[in-house]
Amino acid sequence: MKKLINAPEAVVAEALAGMAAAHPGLIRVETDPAFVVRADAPVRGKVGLVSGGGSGHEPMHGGFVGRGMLDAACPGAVFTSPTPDQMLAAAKAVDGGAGVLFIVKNYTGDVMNFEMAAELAAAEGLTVDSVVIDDDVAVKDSLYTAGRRGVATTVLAEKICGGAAEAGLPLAAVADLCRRVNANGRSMGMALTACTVPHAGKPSFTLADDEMEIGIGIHGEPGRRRVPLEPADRVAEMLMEPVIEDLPFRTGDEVLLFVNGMGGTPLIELYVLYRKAHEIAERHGLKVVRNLVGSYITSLEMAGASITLLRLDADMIRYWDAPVLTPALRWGA
Amino acid sequence: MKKLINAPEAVVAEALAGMAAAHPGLIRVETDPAFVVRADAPVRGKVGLVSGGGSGHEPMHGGFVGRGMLDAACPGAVFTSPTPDQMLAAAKAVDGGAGVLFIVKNYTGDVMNFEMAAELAAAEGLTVDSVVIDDDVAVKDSLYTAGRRGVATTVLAEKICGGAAEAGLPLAAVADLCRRVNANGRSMGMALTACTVPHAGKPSFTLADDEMEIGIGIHGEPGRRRVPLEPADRVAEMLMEPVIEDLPFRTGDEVLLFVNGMGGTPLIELYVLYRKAHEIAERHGLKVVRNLVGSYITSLEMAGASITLLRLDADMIRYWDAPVLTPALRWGA
Amino acid sequence: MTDSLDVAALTAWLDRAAAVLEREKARLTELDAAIGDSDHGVNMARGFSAVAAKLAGAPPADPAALFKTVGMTLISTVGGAAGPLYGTLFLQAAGQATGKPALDAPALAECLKAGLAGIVQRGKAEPGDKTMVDALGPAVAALDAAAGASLPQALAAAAAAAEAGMMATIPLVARKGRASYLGERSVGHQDPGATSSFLLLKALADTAAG
Amino acid sequence: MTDSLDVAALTAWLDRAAAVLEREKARLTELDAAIGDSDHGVNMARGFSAVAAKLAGAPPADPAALFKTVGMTLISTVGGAAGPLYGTLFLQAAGQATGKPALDAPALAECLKAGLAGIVQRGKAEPGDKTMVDALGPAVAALDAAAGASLPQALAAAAAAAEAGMMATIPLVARKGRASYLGERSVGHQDPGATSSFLLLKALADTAAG
Ligand SMILES: Nc1ncnc2c1ncn2[C@@H]1O[C@H](COP(=O)(O)OP(=O)(O)O)[C@@H](O)[C@H]1O
Ligand SMILES: Nc1ncnc2c1ncn2[C@@H]1O[C@H](COP(=O)(O)OP(=O)(O)O)[C@@H](O)[C@H]1O
Ligand SMILES: [Mg+2]
Ligand SMILES: [Mg+2]
Ligand SMILES: [Mg+2]
Ligand SMILES: [Mg+2]
Repeated sequence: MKKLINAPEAVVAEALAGMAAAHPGLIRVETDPAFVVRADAPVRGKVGLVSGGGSGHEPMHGGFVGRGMLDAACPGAVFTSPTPDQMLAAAKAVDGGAGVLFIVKNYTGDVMNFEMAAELAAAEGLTVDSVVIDDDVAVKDSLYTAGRRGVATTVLAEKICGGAAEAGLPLAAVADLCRRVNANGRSMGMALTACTVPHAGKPSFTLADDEMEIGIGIHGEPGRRRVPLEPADRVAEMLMEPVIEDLPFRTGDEVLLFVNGMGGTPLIELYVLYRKAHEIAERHGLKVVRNLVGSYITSLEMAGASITLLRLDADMIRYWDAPVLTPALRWGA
Repeated sequence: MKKLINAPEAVVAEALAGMAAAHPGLIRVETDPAFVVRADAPVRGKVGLVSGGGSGHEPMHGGFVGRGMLDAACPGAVFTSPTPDQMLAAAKAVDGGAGVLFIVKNYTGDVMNFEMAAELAAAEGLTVDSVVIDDDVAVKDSLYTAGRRGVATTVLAEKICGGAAEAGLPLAAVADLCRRVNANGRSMGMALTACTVPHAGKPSFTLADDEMEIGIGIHGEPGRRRVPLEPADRVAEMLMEPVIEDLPFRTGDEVLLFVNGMGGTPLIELYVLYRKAHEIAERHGLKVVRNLVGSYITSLEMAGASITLLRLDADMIRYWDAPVLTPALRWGA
Repeated sequence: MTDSLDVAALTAWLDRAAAVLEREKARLTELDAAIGDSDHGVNMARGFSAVAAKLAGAPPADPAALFKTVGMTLISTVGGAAGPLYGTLFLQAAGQATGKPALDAPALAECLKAGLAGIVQRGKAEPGDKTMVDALGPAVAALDAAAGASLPQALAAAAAAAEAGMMATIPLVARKGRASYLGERSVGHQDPGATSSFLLLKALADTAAG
Repeated sequence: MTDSLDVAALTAWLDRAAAVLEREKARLTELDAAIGDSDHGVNMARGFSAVAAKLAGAPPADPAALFKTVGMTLISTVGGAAGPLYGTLFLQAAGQATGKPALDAPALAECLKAGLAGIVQRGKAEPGDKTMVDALGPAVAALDAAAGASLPQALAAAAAAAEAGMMATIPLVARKGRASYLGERSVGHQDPGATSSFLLLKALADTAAG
């Protein structure tokens, strides 16, 4: 295991300390329980947005805390959902009197912990709503399973809802917008290499030099199937087709196209992938009116990428474009 | 070699096409000869900033083209300096009547190609000045060698000079500021893994699981020495001490601390490293008044990091803070 | 040999469980690497070491208080799926233990039954979904069936049933938790949560056996 | 066997050089991987294949025009250190070739001498710095020394001298180009640029040999 860390058990706390040192104007980092919170929280009269999840997906979620995006993020251990006490403390810290929205990725652990936190928060008199993101088309949706995973649409939901909350929309409207983003966002990912959970000390799986995994999530888990390594253009097809078919996206749809790196894949490759993904979108008659290219929701040092399409409406565009001032996303401010 | 590419000879052109598709509002990509240029170039009355170098360092330089930073960037083949015809065409495309500044990283190839371009540009009546960046303390400076490499201070120079050019400073002042940035910036890098040049098809060197290279550049070349793998805090010391000693930085200096990822190292590790680097800076009495954490000047998919310290003056701070609107750096706009 | 477990005995169980989980951390992590995300071992070890520390720091007054402390501690230290589920188990068990200075076999059966019900309510897993429920369900049934037996015998039977249930997860297709994302590829792997459930019951049986 | 090289012969040389560099691409890249950045092979192959295409597309009128085309093409297609250096070599050679319909041994010697001087002026390398100068310098000297010999013999001597110079770079500490960053670690490796210089001269000698 080759990592720039000191000890597996110290990684999360030390990375948080690094964030705190690097972004004092934007965020504060609380340690007991641990959460990242806007430097100016709570913002009076504004809906508080709280997300969180296991660590190892940086910059998500802590890097998205700040004006125009999240009010707080709760980091768990690597790939481990955070706990209800973190979420409750974060909710209290950001409650400006307009209620709190939990944005939750659909993993059993995340869902249950946020549920418990919502129960505790309600018991303390806070108004809390929750939206679960489940956009990963690699997983067959079914009533009998845990359902689809929540992956890269989460980043888009956090930005768009952050813009809406900043604009003063009430909790119900922000939650509704969040559900709409989830309903219109679809993702699929792939890996060239596995990643190593610091505590585990060895890769979660192994791939031969001529293999790749299609349909991975963001936790170093194996994907739906292992296939021979293909050129980037073919990979773009393998990710885009199921995404487009699933919603389905249709001719004329205005979309945001998000090509995301898994942590170990450099930007030059993401742009090679974006080129083809954009071409495929246009071939299907989609209008790519917004996009995002970069490593925003990662799986430690995994090499690989995911592609997300979000069908946009006017609200989503407005709040996507709204100013944002966080460690990882910053524009107009 | 596991990469999201189609063919080694197509990588650069396809990544450029991806950039063009992703950022139509910010940049245009010319292909014959190849350069990335601000969508609104030339800007009348503004000094034109042109940089460039081999590809494989993304987002540098193409990702830094846009308002408040570069006017144009010339991409070479992977790790290969671009050619004078690219630089000349770029200079012509951005010349707004106030002259053009070439920001050149100190590599024999880059220096010679930019020299030739400057000669050609002068012959065509353009006013061109050049500044060579050579901030890598891993390389002993000497009159008898190629001298120090230009590495991460280049990113800071491009941002700061971009702000100055945007503010309307004349060529001589922008060039002077650029030389001041170079004179006050120092860097040192390390690698956990090698990278693979697409054409070469195999890693430039190999490191055992318990080894790292100290004093690497950004071209997948071996470093100054190979040493046993150390914890992140120790790595921070190994990079910070030579950087601090070299200038030397002194108690009370206001500095920008830049922790840069080499392409394959995830953000969580960069923050772990930043934490200690910041602590070391403070231990030396330096005031870290600005910082940057992320993968901005990379070496393909190499895992590793570099640390840069820049001693700031009031101008540097003003132009660092100025709005910037490029694919990779964006704030205040 | 005892007929019921008081606070001291239950604390001994949880100390033993903490030690066992620390020892088995790598194995649990490996099981989770195959069909999950490589954290079950470290999550459980972290949680139970926090439990042991908590109990040592402030010994609870009775089994109900002890279970409540255990449940709250697990919820705030384990995270992931296992934290809320095991936390719920102990909180529900606390309800059943209320007012009792020590727990005999029937009382323990009630506690475990309520705990399992809590897990099912939280997690919605059914038997055969390849989860901890597949180890805990048979253990509850075995405890019920061992009504006449001594406490150590009853708990040994419960642990044996949990072990069998754990083994029986190997051929299953996962339908809950992360392993469900793998679909058919989850077949052939033992469920990590069922394994930690067995280890907890085994530690309990071993504690009762003295 | 010829006494001088006209445009056709020089074109044949450059075609042969393009083929040789394509064939030796991997080896040059490997040499550059050891002490540089793994691109010398692909840079040279790309540049000379562009040269061959250019010459085929628009055959130049005389050796001077040919050298000028070669120099300009290399400068705009090779990049890196080798592009400007080899480009300069051919541009300087063009100056010496002006007015000559074909180049005999003394003329070729003048061309190469001027080319080398151009490289030294651009790159500031001295003999022993572990660069292409260490292959080209001995080749120029050998051409001078072979004043009385036939053209093929003179060029064979030049190629042999280049080869010896190339081999002699192995024990050197690099002081110019990327390899200089390695300091003492550059010892024991053959310089890629010296190697491509030898390959170019060998192709020239082979062409003259017929
Ligand atoms: N819905 C559920 N009901 C019961 N048990 C579950 C459920 N989901 C997961 N589990 C159990 O949790 C275990 C995984 O725990 P752990 O690895 O700690 O959490 P996570 O899956 O969040 O990483 C699985 O092996 C399984 O036994
Ligand atoms: N200053 C110099 N003078 C002469 N030759 C040089 C000089 N610097 C480098 N070279 C030659 O260039 C070769 C490397 O060329 P290449 O790999 O194409 O360029 P780069 O070093 O820019 O990647 C070296 O092996 C050396 O022979
Ligand atoms: Mg987990
Ligand atoms: Mg090069
Ligand atoms: Mg797990
Ligand atoms: Mg090279």
